[in-house]
Amino acid sequence: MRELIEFFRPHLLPLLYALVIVAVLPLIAGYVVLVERKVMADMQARLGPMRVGPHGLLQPIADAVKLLLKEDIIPENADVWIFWLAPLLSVTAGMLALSALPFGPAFQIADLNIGLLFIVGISSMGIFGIVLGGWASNSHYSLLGALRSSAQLVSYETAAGMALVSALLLAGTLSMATIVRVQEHKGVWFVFVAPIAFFTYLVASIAETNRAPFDLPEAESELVAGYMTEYSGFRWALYFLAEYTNMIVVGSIATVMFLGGWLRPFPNVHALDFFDYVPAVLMLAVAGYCLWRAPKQPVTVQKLFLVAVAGLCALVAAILAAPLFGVPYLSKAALHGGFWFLLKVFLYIYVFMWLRFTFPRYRFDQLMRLGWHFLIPVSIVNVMGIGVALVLHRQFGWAKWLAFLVTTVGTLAVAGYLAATDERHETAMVGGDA
Amino acid sequence: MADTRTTLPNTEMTVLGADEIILNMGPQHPSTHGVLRVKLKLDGEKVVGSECIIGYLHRGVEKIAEHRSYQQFAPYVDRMDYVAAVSNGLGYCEAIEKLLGAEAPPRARVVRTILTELQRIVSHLFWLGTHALDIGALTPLFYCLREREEILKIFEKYCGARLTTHAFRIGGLQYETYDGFEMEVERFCNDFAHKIDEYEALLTENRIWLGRTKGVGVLSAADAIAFGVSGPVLRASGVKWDIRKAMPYAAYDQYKFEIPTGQNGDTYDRYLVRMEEMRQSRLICLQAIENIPTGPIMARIGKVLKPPPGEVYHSIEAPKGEIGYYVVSDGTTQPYRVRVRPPSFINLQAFDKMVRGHLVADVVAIIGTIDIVLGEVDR
Amino acid sequence: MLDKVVFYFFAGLAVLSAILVVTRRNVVHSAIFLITALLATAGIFLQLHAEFLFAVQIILYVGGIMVLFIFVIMLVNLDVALHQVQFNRQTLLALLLTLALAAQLGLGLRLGRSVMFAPARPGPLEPNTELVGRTLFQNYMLPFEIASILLLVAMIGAVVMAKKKV
Amino acid sequence: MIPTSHYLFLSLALFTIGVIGVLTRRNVIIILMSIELILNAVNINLIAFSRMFGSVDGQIFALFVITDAAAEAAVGLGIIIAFFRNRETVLADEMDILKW
Repeated sequence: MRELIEFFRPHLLPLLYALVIVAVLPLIAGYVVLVERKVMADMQARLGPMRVGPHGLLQPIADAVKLLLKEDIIPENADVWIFWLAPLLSVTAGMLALSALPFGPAFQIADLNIGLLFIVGISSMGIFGIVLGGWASNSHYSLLGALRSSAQLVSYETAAGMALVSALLLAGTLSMATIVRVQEHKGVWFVFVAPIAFFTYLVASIAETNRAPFDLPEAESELVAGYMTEYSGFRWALYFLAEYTNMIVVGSIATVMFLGGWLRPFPNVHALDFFDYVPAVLMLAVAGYCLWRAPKQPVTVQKLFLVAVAGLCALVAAILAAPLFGVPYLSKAALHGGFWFLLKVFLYIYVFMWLRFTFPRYRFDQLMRLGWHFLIPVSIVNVMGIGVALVLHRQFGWAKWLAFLVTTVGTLAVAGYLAATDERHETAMVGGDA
Repeated sequence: MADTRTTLPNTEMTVLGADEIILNMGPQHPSTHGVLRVKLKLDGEKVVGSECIIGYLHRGVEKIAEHRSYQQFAPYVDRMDYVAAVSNGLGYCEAIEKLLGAEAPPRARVVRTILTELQRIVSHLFWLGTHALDIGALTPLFYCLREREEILKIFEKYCGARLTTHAFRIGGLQYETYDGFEMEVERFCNDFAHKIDEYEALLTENRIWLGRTKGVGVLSAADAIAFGVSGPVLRASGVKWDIRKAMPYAAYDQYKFEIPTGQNGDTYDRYLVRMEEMRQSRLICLQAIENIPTGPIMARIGKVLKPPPGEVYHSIEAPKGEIGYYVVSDGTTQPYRVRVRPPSFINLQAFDKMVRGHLVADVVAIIGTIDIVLGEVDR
Repeated sequence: MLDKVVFYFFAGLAVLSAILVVTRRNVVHSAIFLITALLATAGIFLQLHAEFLFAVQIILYVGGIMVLFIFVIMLVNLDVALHQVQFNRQTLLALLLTLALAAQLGLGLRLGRSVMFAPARPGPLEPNTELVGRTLFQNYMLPFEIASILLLVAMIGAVVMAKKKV
Repeated sequence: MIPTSHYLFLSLALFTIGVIGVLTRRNVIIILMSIELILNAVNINLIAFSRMFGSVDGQIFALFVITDAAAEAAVGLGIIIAFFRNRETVLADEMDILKW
């Protein structure tokens, strides 16, 4: 027995983290859905969910309960076994990928030395969940959706991978935590060094998570719900969870690789140390807003609930502020790191939402053309450009900013050329029979 | 596959090549705008043939007319194109007036014009929202419905109904305009100018929108005329034909407006034409409310309508195209036969021509761009 | 201790799913078990401290090749294949011969145990990724380039094969 | 520590199963998958030896084997698709002439 305890001792903290992630993730995903609906409503001149709890704050929980209680339908000619397995695969892939991500300097399940490769590999397994689910449903719409999505994921994985390679060249390591430390050490987020790589990854990650304007696998006006058409109830919820987990994963990858992970803006400039107050002040502001809204709620319970939310926010603010006043046991790096990390991830996801409600949807051939004719060449050129910049800097002693400016401009020129030829190609296609 | 099979008429859809499948869209499909059923013959994702199967919403409107008096049938026409009920009503009322040899008084004609043009804006707004939604843009729908709501409020204040308004009566209007009618219409028209710019900012220059609509569903002018399509679909193909100008009815001869036309006859041109039509409708409304003549709102036609035996065809420019009523009277209180020429039904015939060679994703764009209402197609 | 648990778990999983791969009637099921077998092998790579190979196995084999397999399985019609005879006529003979071959190889392993039963020693293989990179781009540069040409040829070949009738 | 021979026996088992699959199944896709199994068995061997001799060369060879597997799968599946298009079957014993 003692041996067993000794054996597990070093794994205790990671296990705890894993438990926290598995327990909290569905909740976070639910609230991301709520935020998405609220953002959508705001952009579309509506209010969004308002009924369950004040300002719809309990909507995710109500949704979850509804989904759990729904009848579980399995189509008659479905391959039951695979129909069962597919959503689980999707969720597992998403959650496993989270295990190698550093949410803060202290909060990471495992700092693998092949961290990035692991995450990319594991999240690519999410394809199976989609493809097998679409196939097992035994429906034309599902199968078409599944085939589309697998083709899409495979195509855009290349571009995303190339964009990440650019950042890898700069960091010189695959370990996620070390990549952030390199950015801290160099005093610059990689998005400023390799902006094209960042935007390539942004586009590719939208495509990889099947979000609009690349949401063809689940294009509701064409394929009803794509691979999820035949799913209902809890299994459907699992697919949804997987989708939002994947969003969090790609957001985290982008944050780590390009946006400085858990670092606050300008971590090395002491003149800007007032940024350390931002987390606490921000949470206090949210608490204040809740208190301000509380008396305007129609029902007493809702008033109390909003006050409770305000209290929670204030508590978080207090915890975030504590290290600044020298309270022991609360490490500033860990707490603020987590805050900044999540803030960046959610900003990234906000961009996803913003794009979703602004743009129409691509057609499948256009999507493929964008991926293969534009993104992949640009990302390959970008990798070479970064390599050239590094050589110029290290071997020829160019100033860093000059080297990267030159290569970025060069890559932009190539991108512009590609876009121009693509447009010509497109107009030529229209004339003939596409 | 340059196969001879692909050029066979639709009835040969059962003859399939090695890579061809039949995909059945509808009648329960989110973007067939009701209960249209489309059978598509696909080569991969490419459409090589199509067949529209209609009739799921058939209610026998034309037959009902034979058992109702002329006034009693008027509300039924609202239920054909329920997105543009006012226009349907106008066509019917004017057809019967023509049969009777009566004419609505000037005030009624101007109010009719205003309401019909507002209805055109409503119909186009609804089209824009759903069409954009089909192509994947979620947001315009809500903007469009927001403005549509304003007009529906005007309708509601005027006649008590929002959708199936039954706003007009044979011989003129049943209701006087309410106090502040002119003001509200004017305020709407003034606000609406910016709103159209807002929609255009979202879509017109958008690369994805251009990619999805340009060159999709091309209908040449010759084809358009051959199929007998009308309305914006016809005008987008470059044919400058609008019944409001060609055979003016109501009070259209008094107002200045342009007929927008396109050149390529593709989905994008139809989009532009409809956007411009909304602007023109707005201008017509503004001109009309400036000077609404006073006077009676009903012609003297009596309570019981007994038109002399004979037949009449009258058509107007509804939002979706030419809506025509062919009415035969045998001298009794009930029509002997009413035949409706619904624009959606005729326009839908061009669907197969427009859809061939395109991808499945374009099918929904093309269904949207024809702007069908199944209530009208099936009647 | 942990090492052993991990190894025997993955080894058992690999063998079990490998058996299922060759015995399932439904090709999709076979493919899923092949994925399991490949993942189990990846686990064994990890247990052998070949982290880079582990990642490559997952990204390339599972995320690439198997997706291709499943794609093709879905393109070719399955329903007919389900009702056909799955094993060919030489099954019995093939089984006998293969088992004989396996027995020979096993005997060979058994006889060579003096060398082979030596436990794997923790050699100077860390940091694994860096070492693989250095060796690959220094000692094996030419094979690497040849492999890339092989991939190019395969790509062209696959495109030509899968293209429709010209 | 686990003796190297255990890896070799595991590899032998996978190899044998793969060979049985190749020799007995009629479905070409499953035959291809069995070949993947065989290649995989080889990889286990290579990496086990790489560990035993403390040299990374074995892992490099495993990399090449994976490259080869990718190439083989791409071409093999391309052939299957082309074949299926012409004959509407995926059974190996019906592929009995060289050209059609």
